[in-house]
Amino acid sequence: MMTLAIAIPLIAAFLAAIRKSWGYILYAIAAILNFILSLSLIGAVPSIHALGGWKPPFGINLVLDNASFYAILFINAIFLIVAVFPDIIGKYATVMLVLMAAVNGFVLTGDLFNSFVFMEIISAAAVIIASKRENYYSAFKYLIFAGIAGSLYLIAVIFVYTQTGSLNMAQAAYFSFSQKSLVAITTLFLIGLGVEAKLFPLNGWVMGVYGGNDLAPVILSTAVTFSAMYMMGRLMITIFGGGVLQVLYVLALITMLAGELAALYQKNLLKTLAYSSIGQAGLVLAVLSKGKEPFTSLAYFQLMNEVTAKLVLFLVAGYLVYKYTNLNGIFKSHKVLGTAFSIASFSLVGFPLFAGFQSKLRIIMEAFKGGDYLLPALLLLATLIELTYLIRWNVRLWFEDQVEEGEKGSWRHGFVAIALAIFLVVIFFFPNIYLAPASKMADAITSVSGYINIVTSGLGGM
Amino acid sequence: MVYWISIILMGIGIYGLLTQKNLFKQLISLAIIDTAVNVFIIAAGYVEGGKAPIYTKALPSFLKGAFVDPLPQALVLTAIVIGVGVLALGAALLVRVKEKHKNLDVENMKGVGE
Amino acid sequence: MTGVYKAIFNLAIAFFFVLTLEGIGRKITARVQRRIGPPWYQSFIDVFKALSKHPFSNGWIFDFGVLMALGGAIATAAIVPMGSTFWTPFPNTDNFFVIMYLFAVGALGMAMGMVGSGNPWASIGVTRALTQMLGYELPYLIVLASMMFYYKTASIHLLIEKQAGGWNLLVMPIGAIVAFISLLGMLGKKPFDIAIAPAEIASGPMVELSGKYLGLLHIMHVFSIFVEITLFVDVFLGGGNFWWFLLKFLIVWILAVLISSVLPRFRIEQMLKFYWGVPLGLAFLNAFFVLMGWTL
Amino acid sequence: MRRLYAILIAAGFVYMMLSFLGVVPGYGNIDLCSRVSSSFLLKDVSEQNAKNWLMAKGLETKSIEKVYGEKNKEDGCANVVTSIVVNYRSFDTLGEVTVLFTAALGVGLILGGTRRKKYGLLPNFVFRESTRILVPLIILFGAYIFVHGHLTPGGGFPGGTIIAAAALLLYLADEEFFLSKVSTGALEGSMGGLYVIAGLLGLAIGGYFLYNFLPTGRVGNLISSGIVPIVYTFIGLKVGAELSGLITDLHSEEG
Amino acid sequence: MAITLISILALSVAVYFISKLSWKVGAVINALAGAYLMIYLFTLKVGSSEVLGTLFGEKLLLTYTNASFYFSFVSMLVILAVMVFAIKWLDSQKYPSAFNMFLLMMTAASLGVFFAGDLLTLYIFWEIAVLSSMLIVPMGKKEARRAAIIYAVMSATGTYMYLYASFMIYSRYGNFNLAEVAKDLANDPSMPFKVTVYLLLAAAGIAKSGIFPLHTWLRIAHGNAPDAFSAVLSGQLVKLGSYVLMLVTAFFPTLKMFQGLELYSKIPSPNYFLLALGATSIIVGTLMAIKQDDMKMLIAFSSVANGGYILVGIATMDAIGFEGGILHVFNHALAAAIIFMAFASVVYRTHTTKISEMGGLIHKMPITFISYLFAIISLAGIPPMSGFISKWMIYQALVRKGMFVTAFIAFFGSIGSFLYVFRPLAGVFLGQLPKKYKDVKEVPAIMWIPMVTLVAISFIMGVWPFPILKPIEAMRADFAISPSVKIADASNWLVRGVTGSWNPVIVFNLFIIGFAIAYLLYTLFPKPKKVDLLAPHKEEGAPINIYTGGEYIYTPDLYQYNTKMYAGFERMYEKHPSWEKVLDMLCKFFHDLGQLVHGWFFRPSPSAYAFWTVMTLLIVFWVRW
Repeated sequence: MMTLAIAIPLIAAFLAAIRKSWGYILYAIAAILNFILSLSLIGAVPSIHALGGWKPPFGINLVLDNASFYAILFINAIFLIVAVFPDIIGKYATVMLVLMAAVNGFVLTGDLFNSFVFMEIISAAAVIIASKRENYYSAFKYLIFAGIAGSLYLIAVIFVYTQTGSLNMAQAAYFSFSQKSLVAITTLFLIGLGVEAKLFPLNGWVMGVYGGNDLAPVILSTAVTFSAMYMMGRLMITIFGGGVLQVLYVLALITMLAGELAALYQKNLLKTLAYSSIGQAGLVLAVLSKGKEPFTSLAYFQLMNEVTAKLVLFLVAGYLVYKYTNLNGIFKSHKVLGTAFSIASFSLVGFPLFAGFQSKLRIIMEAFKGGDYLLPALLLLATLIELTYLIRWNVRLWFEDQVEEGEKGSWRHGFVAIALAIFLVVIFFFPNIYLAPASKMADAITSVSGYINIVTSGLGGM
Repeated sequence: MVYWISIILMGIGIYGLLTQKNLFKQLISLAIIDTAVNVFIIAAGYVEGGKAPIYTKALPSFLKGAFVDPLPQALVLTAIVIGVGVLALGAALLVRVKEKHKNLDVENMKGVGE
Repeated sequence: MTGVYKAIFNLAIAFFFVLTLEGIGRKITARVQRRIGPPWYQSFIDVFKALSKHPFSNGWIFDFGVLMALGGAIATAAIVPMGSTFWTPFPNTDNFFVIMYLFAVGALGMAMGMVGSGNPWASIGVTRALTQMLGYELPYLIVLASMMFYYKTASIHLLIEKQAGGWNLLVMPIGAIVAFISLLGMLGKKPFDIAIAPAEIASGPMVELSGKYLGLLHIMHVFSIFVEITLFVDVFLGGGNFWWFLLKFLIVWILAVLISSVLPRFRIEQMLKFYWGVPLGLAFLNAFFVLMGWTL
Repeated sequence: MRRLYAILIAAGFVYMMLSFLGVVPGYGNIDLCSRVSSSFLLKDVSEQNAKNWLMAKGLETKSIEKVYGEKNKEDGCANVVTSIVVNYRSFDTLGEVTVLFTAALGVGLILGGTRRKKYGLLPNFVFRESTRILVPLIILFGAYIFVHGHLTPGGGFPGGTIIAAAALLLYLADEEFFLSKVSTGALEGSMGGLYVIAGLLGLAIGGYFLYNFLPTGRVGNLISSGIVPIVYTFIGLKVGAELSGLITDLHSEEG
Repeated sequence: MAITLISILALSVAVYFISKLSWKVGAVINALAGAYLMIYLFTLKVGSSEVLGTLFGEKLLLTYTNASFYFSFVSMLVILAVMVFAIKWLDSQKYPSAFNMFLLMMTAASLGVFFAGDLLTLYIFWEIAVLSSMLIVPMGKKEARRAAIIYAVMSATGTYMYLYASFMIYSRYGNFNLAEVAKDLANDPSMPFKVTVYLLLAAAGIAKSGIFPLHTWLRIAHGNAPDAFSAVLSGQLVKLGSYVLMLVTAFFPTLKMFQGLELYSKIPSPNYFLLALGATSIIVGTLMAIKQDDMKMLIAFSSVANGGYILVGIATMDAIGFEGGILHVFNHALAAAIIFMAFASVVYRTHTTKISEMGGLIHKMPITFISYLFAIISLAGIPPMSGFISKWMIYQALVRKGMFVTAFIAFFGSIGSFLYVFRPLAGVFLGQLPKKYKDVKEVPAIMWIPMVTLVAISFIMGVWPFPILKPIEAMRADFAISPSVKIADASNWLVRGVTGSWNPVIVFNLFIIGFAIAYLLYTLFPKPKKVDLLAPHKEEGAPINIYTGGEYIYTPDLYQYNTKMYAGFERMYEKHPSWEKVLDMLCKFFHDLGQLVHGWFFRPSPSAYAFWTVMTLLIVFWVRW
């Protein structure tokens, strides 16, 4: 059943290749079907699907445990939300379909080489999406980055193959690598995944791609980042047992600060938000790289909060940046968009009454309990810098005297943005909406034996 | 031995990426790195004195050291096609970049702000 | 009720005694400048002549200011004890800070009234007076604070009793000197009469006063002189019974007049630099000694 | 100065990779039995006990096993690489096909044009005439390659590229030649769709996506190993159509 | 308590939509809500506590102590006055509905802060207060945008230090509750932990009440915020900072905590550090206030100075000093509120805040002038008004402790306040009335009634201070400050200090008698002839344009003396080191750091990216191999 999550968008993509005009309708149908399918999968959570009938270590298998279930649920929800905006998608519907299939595949697959293939599809599709609105040069830079990362990832997969004898993740998880090989493999995987997860020195492309057009940030910074973080957790914690977590921790902290500082310097709204998403990714990675139980669930909780807030921010920013040249006081004629934007930015900063508060304070509390005095200090410093530029933008968008005449806003953007914003406020009052799935995800990722049992018990059927 | 070749090829690819000013040359050095990796994959699957893993009338049955490891070859097939795909995309983008920024040299490309 | 009688007696003494002293002061400056000078009762003549004339008034704030000034001065003069506990009208409320700041009400009232008159000379005079207050007030308060720390009390009549053993002048000589210098500032006599400065700003705040207002302000001036010198006498010279008090009052006044008739006028910055230089340094020195307990 | 740094860094990278090599077993002396591909070669994947294989414990190794000419083995392809590519790990190939599909789609979106770009250089006479003779042969050879994918080396991808080479030849030979994007798109889309539908059929019939539901026949025959040849033809045509579409885009300019 | 707070927060959102229809109705609802809250304060029983909810498994506690009653009463007084004031004032504003909403939200949040029983609830309500006030500030003048950002960042620095400290406490003792934390801190062995926690918690107070290192936002925020809101900002919001400072120095047993660290006259060194900061902010506030030409910035700096007084009062660790500090909260809140409301009405009419452009408004706006006069008497600490009592108490504490340097600074502050308080009085209200303000009318009744009521309250408290001293005495008993001597002796009208006592009623009566005698003398002698500053004499028939001093003036505006009033004094500290420049340099540093990071790591050329990828690979390899 879970393969349908990949098959449906693929068929839709091929059909769309036949008739270009059907593109958007097919995308909408595929998104709805996929979302319903992922909802219906809740029954079959701990199960695997051996493709082509071949048992896991030989054939490729899809693993559906708590982690991947909630991941695809969240990702398909994002695709569904993006489906509401035909004007943003335009003629990129087929590419979006392929991206949806690839992201679902990337999350579900239990095979290392297969994850490499899906990662390549994601980066190819992302390059095309990034090239929207003549953003070719940044798309090309992203292609170069993804190319290098892909080859390093492939070398790492081959290293694993030569060691374990098969490409299966469960086998790699069970296999006890020698110290030297573990170092080699995890370093290469870290760099391979680092580009997609916007790790510090590898995130040069983010400014160009996210800042370049209005579709790329909405889909890339939310769905693709989520899958990259999921995969980082899966690889670094479940399979290779935290070989490189300390290094990841240091790099993630630098990412957090660098992202925030660079955002402070930016003049363009989209570019500022792009850098702030680097900062946020740095925070999530830093907390994820702790590896232990309370932190991983908090990392995913923060990731979910951040992705929802980012979705709203990029929707509003993408819509406005390409409608007006001078943005001063533009929220006066787009009140609904403005309120949604402000609520999302306050949630990012972590003011009470908004979702970010719940996750950031829990992170600080757990960090203190774990005896780590550095992370809260850097987190608060980063939040302070983030507060500066977000408040600067909010004040500029709300209170500066309007330069351009504001036309009537599109109801779609307004409705979705304000719905998500209210959802953020609801999460503040009932954090378990996000916290329960996050902790289930974290359990599934941190328990290596659980993962292996799912794969081995799944064999029972054959 | 073949490992050495692939690694040196990778080194050349990286050197190319680092020094080349022209974008197309960078794309080519990326392709070099891809081929280097493919060579590496094939080398990982080589069995001393093994033949191509195809059953024919002359080689009907499985012998201990007869065949080379078929799995890396399957993987390399996919890796090559991925390399082609990425290369095609890169080329297309560069056509557009040349159009928009008038030349492909990194230093003096017009219209590339901060 | 005896407090109110004492208060009225205070005011009477303040009025008559200080006016005669002012006359004597004029006589002394004249003698210093080798001329005869007006008769000793000249000040009385000035006051009564001024009060009888028809004045001009510049709106209700001008009148209110003058009244508030005089009211404040009268209130302060009424509280201040004259030399001994017997002559303290309200024993349990003659705290030093209360007197100092009640005095400020008068000053503020006068300032407000004079600026209300709209004449720029008056405003310049008032700002100078306020800056001057900043100058002389601080060393004075430091000395007084250290004295309060030493004697553990701020009410004037208790201070007088505590000085039975030895005058404060001898117990804290440095403090006394500083207090005397700031007394000169307070009196607004010659070296520090920057605010009134007849040559430069046409007698400063007084420029708009004519007739009755001039008289009233003169009376206010008299009361404030009485308050300032009584404070100095009570706190530093031990007060003593009524006649002793008047004698000491006279001596301090003559000393001040002699100094003022000789020295030229300070400029504003000079005055501030002067006050915040030596007197403030001495005041802190005195506070240090008191803290160390090395008083004589 | 930049070059010196670049050389230094490249040398550092090479040194690092070499030190990583210590991890990989020596060139050539690989013990196939410790690897999954031994059972691919022996085509006895279903018999293997997957659980203890996962635990890397029991590796039953057979010394000699006659494969060629055997009737309905687990997987009928003589060419073991093709059996891995299309049967055992066909999901990879599905991913692979999507990559190429995205690349072609991307180039179409980026360079999409409706008119042929004229370079104005007339190919010489010999070239023009010989292409008219060669093109059918090339296409035939391409078709042969992907039809015999499961017997001879090469398969859908090389076959498709050969067909695309034919298309390129036509482009070079004749200024006016212009493949309409609609046709290549339709072919490409339908072939891809058929491939996925074959997978879904496998899911419907065999319970597993991309399950080989047709009989595998005798190893070595043309009609053997179930849906593998069919899938390879789909892939061959799809890749041919895609790459020619790609070439068309590269030769096209705005309308 | 919890239900009221949450319902008021909800009401604030509702008010936004109501005032969308008509902002007048919204403003009236605000005022009613304010009144309800004021009455609600008195109905609450001291000592009752409620659970607001649970967060991360910790109960959020709301306790109602004497301190919360006193601080909430003071805040509600100011906010209620401003809300009534705003009913008419809002018609001159661009964003009336947002103003109403955020004002009510801020009220609820600040009450929440005062009711908070544990560190976390305090943080939550504190952040809501910061958030809502931050969104009102930019509604003012052009410069207000930058002001809002600076305000947000500075209070955020303070708040995040507070958060860091509260989580340090939580990870060490396991709970946030203020009472238990106080006990645990008292007998906690490690001194460095206690000192860091103490200073970090105090940082929030320092940032909010504008004490020295973090005071620059006060000038810009007050100077440019919408006028009525700067009354709330300096009257009420600054008191949040003082509340936290009081919590940290008085509620936590600092004497027991810092046993060995007695620095000078039994004041532990961290407290002395805070006291020193308070003293510096008095000096900075006074000196800068004297220089200002914009009247609102002038009073903003006076808030810095008075914030310094409050901190000095609290940090002297002395019963009378503590009471002085807390009473000064009340006095400064009222005085600042009245002054800002007076300025708001002046700006409402003349649309400018520069002193040099105004003058002679007393003839046109007498009531505003009277309320301003009484407010500055209280602010400068002159006897008949309540300002004097609190300053007198602080002096008593300083004298008892023999801290002469701080005493000097306090005296300098109070005399300096005569100067800067007098500057707007002379510049704005007295002197010549410029032509363009000829037709300026008095502010409508709804605007001067709150001013006059506040003046009345402050005046009564000045003469009969015992009703306001009662809750402060109760609060002092709660915290058991060291020498528990009886200060407010209501029976025989005495305010007892260290160095003797004084009787406010007698002082007031004396002043009245003095005034009466003066008036008697005034009436005895011949009636004066009214001479208007400029207008010719109508009664005399022939137009004699007699100007005072008999001069005939052609251009009266030139004779208004309100620019560079204390030039002599200002020249003395011309080249003073400005702390704002230091903070601007700090921002510039972060800005350049961002530029460096952007320039270095996100450079547009792909070879840079390849360089960085390989470099990370090599570094990770070198570290791990």
